[in-house]
Amino acid sequence: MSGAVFAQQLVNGIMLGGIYMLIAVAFTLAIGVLNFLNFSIPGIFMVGAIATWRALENGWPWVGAIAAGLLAAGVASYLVERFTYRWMRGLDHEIPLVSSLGFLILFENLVLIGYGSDQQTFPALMPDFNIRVAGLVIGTGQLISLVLALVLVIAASGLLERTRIGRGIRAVAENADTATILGVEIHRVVPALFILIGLLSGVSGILFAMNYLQVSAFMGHEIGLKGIAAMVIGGMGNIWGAILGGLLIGLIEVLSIAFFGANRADICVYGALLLLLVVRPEGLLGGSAIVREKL
Amino acid sequence: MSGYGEAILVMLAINIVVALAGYLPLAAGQLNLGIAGFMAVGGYTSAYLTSAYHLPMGVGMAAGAAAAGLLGLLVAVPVLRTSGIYLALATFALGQVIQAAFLNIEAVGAAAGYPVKPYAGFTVVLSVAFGVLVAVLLLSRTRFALLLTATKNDPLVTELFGVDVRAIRVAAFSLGALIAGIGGALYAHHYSYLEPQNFNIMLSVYIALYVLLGGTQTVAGPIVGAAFFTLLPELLRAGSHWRFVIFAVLIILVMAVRPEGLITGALARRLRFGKRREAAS
Amino acid sequence: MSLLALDDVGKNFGGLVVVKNLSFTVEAGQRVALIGPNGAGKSTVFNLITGVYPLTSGRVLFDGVDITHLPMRRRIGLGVARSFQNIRLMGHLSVVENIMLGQQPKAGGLAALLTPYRLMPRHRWIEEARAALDEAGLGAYADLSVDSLPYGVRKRVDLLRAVVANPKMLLLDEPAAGLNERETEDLHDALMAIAAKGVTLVVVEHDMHFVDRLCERVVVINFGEKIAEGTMAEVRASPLVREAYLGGDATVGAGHA
Amino acid sequence: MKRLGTVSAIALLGALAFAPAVQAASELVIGYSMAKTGPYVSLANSNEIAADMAVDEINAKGGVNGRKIKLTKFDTGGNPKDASAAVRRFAVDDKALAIVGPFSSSECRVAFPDGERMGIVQMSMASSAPGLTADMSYAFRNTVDEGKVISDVMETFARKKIPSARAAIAYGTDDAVSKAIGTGVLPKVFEQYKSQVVSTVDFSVKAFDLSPQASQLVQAKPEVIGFGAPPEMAIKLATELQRQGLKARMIAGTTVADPDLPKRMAPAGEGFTIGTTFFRDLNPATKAFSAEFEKRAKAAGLPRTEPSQMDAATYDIVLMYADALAKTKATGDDANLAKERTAIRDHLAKLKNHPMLEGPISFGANRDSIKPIYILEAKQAAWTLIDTHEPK
Repeated sequence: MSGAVFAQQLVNGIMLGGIYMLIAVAFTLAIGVLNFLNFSIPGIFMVGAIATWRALENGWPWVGAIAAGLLAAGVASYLVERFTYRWMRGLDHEIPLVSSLGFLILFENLVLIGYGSDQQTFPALMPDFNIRVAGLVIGTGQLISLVLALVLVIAASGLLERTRIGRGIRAVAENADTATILGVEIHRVVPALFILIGLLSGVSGILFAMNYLQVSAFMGHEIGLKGIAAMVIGGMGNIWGAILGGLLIGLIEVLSIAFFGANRADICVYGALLLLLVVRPEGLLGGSAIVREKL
Repeated sequence: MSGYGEAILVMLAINIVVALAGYLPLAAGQLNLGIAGFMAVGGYTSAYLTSAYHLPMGVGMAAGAAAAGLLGLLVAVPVLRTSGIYLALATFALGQVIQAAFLNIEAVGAAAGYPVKPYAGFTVVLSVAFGVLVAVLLLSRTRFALLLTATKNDPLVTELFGVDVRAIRVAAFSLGALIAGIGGALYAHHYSYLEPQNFNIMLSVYIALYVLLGGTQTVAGPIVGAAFFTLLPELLRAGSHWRFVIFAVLIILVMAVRPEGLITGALARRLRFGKRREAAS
Repeated sequence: MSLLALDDVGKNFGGLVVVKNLSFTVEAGQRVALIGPNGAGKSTVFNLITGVYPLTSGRVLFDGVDITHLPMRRRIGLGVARSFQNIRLMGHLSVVENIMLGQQPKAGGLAALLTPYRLMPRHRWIEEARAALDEAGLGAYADLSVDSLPYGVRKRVDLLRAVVANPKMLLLDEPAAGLNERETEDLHDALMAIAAKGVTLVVVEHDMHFVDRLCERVVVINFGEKIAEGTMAEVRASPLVREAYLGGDATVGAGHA
Repeated sequence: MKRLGTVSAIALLGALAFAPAVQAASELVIGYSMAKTGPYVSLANSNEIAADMAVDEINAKGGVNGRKIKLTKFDTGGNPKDASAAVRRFAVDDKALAIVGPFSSSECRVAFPDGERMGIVQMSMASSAPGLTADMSYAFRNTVDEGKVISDVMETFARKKIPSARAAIAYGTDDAVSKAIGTGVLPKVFEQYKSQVVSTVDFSVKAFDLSPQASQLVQAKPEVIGFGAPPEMAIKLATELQRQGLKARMIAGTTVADPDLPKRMAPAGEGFTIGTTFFRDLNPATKAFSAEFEKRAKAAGLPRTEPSQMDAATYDIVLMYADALAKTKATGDDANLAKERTAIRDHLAKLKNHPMLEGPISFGANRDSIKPIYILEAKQAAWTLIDTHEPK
């Protein structure tokens, strides 16, 4: 492989990582704060993109269509909170997972009925949505996703550090019961967090659609699975870990395709995940969160 | 019996077997999201041995079960140092790796799939599934089952009462993997064709759903869950497109009303106790 | 030789020193109380003895065996059992099944583990567990879910579960907490009966009246250090102990602390 | 209450298991295993319209052997296990004489052995994975060999002097048909037509990001890219190649034959050339079929109203069955069912250049059909016919 192609492949990997990041951040917020493996996230990702696509098809301007997509994603995520987490807080961690899967099936089949199994063409924002520098092609959508992911993460950490609701979220992450005793309004903090998760997933879905010019009912599957892998590799509950994990998964995937072929890529990506879980389960940036409980 | 009814009962039997495979680790509090991978190992092993070496189907199935169980043991020992969500994610990764690996093994057809010759008809599938069910039912009446529940309930206290919690977890996980191997072998020999694509993450997820929806506290739970997931879509067939939507809504509602599953230990105890009281009076 | 000996035991959590240079012994057949103000480290000492936490320094001997590094599940086999301050019964199991968790099937290994005992309603283990419940006056609750029981009953089941393990030494973490006068009296009688069978009792308890009546000897700790040891009367006289209990001379030994 | 629940559950199970479907004796029953829901819905749900059209036409002319034809349907959702259940229901409960479908190769793999055991003909309208019907006798496919199709495309290129000296191969690695095209068919065809293969890339058919593959292709600068994967992937690759700035003509077989494809991939797909088995503007018959199909698809509210090659294949399967029923004088009576099903099989296997909507159809050694191949090129967001290869 020549240097130029390798450089392009590195760019491809980092850009793909940019797509994985946001979804990994959404997963990590749900796990880190609520200990909830929220399987509806790939569905919300898809809902955001589909809603934007429908709005554009109906002749809405871009800004309005994106707003519609974000609104749909936020509402979808709020529904998930309302019908899964709120009723099951304090029970075994795998229980809300079941309902969140129920929502994934629900969202996908509603879209399937509405718009079929076909992948739909998403209109291009501009004819060539790419930056060409020194022989390299950089997808603007991916670049925006990458930058936006970083900005959103910095904003999210700021939100968690400085605002009242952020402090509430952190208190809930420490211990939901203690947080309630300390006067955190858990009935407001948790829905707010879900809406945040929904918006992150929605943004991710819309950027995905702008970048790959396609939407479909099952568009969240692959990216959701890779997002989970990215979250774990970075360290569950660690937002910066999700960023790092997203980049790493993107690079591993692209480089393993380039060097070993596509049929080895999944072995490399998920093999790395499995190995990490055996060797260092807390992830690259995760602290040792496994503390013996107190009697 | 009708042909359709037989087909549905076969599906139900295989689904019950794999639900039991998911139930054993879940009874000890571990979510296995790689059951499809263990099914694939069991199915492919049996298919390969019976096709390439012309071993009898029973031997093939036993070997498939053993291979899946052994793999479960190999994975469980390192991964079960941690617990909960990490195991779920490790099994998820493992399932993906196994699926991807079978896509690369040309000896069993890789992406093209692998035809399976010895045919396990209605009677064979139902008998094997019945055997597995009886074995798990017997197991559920032992001290081992008591320790599974205790491990899930409170691992620390269980350990303080002299139980090697990790050994219990490893045993539950490996036994589950072994049963998944049997399920995979039944699938292979009944449906006569294996494709790596069939053993995907969504299959694992659905199997976990059977158990969680049915309830993880008694053997009846996974059976009810498997029946719910097998029969309900058939009953909703008339609704065609909408059947999966209705199905999803039902999952959400059931979990909202009975978050510990349809069949809980307390319910089972109430039924049993009620019976005893009736008998006494 | 003492049944239990803590030898210069220390425990840190990160930078926080919870137990420091703690040494004391318990003789076989004794009834000993471990007392001290809230946060003194009493429960931590129990957790060190039972192996829930590893020691930072020092060692623990039980029945002549150094158990400092013994896995916690092995300790019950040597004869160490405990009850729990915040009652940790298995909510998914019935009362009789909770008692059966306490039973320690000695021989058989895998066979003991895999005997389908529940197919035999007259199985030895079930019989023994039911008999133990009947003896404790809890027979009526045997088949109920523990979650549905009143607090006092759950407390007794928790204790009984430790007793059926046939321990040489029973560690009781606040056994009287939350009980009314009548229940406390019953508990006293029950513990005296257990002690009469030769079981050594080590009790963490705030009810000094209860401690005074039950225990022959008291070890007082504060901030993880032993500050006094002896009979209740001796300890009560110690100025260090008075100071530890907020300088209030009336609190020590007079009713509920 | 509890007992009521148990009893009703058992009753329900019993009803599912033991209730045979009730049949009017005067009709000839054909089973239709359709993937109306699930992952193939967009390709497969329009097949039903074509099948109904064929049945309506036959019955309007008085049916077959004086009896009406009845199509009994089962939605498999594209799931192999359900395809197996469908065969059992048709063969045992519905006493069908033959089965239209199943749709996908995955379903065929499971359903064909079942049909073989039960002695009933099935004919797929879409499955084109290689070797699926080998070792069988009741398994038919109204689809053509991808090797023949792609070879025909290259023959057209050679005849029309379309540059194809530098070739590349791009294929899906985790799908049987795609992989067979990528590793078996394309290298052979390119060798045959003296095209040098300068690059081979593979991808997962579930992938959304084809940038690494496109980068490799860009570097190799091929003139044609032989493509083996479902239509969705063709759109993704064409879009990504355009993004990275490669202008090369993609060629493919019947796996990507979607009537809307040029529209969906425009402008990236300009010049995309495929071989297929149906073209709507071929002759008055295909035009009439397409017009009627469009009317029915609109009425049914389907998103796509133009018939696909699978729709045409489904239509022809029903007509071939009707012809076989007539020629074998099938009665559908219980006593002769097994004999009549086998007679249908033997009749179909001998079919030679039978005039159908798609053109003259024959069945080859493995009961896969042999029929004309139409070479279509994407021009200005529509397919245009550039060549026709009649079967030799």
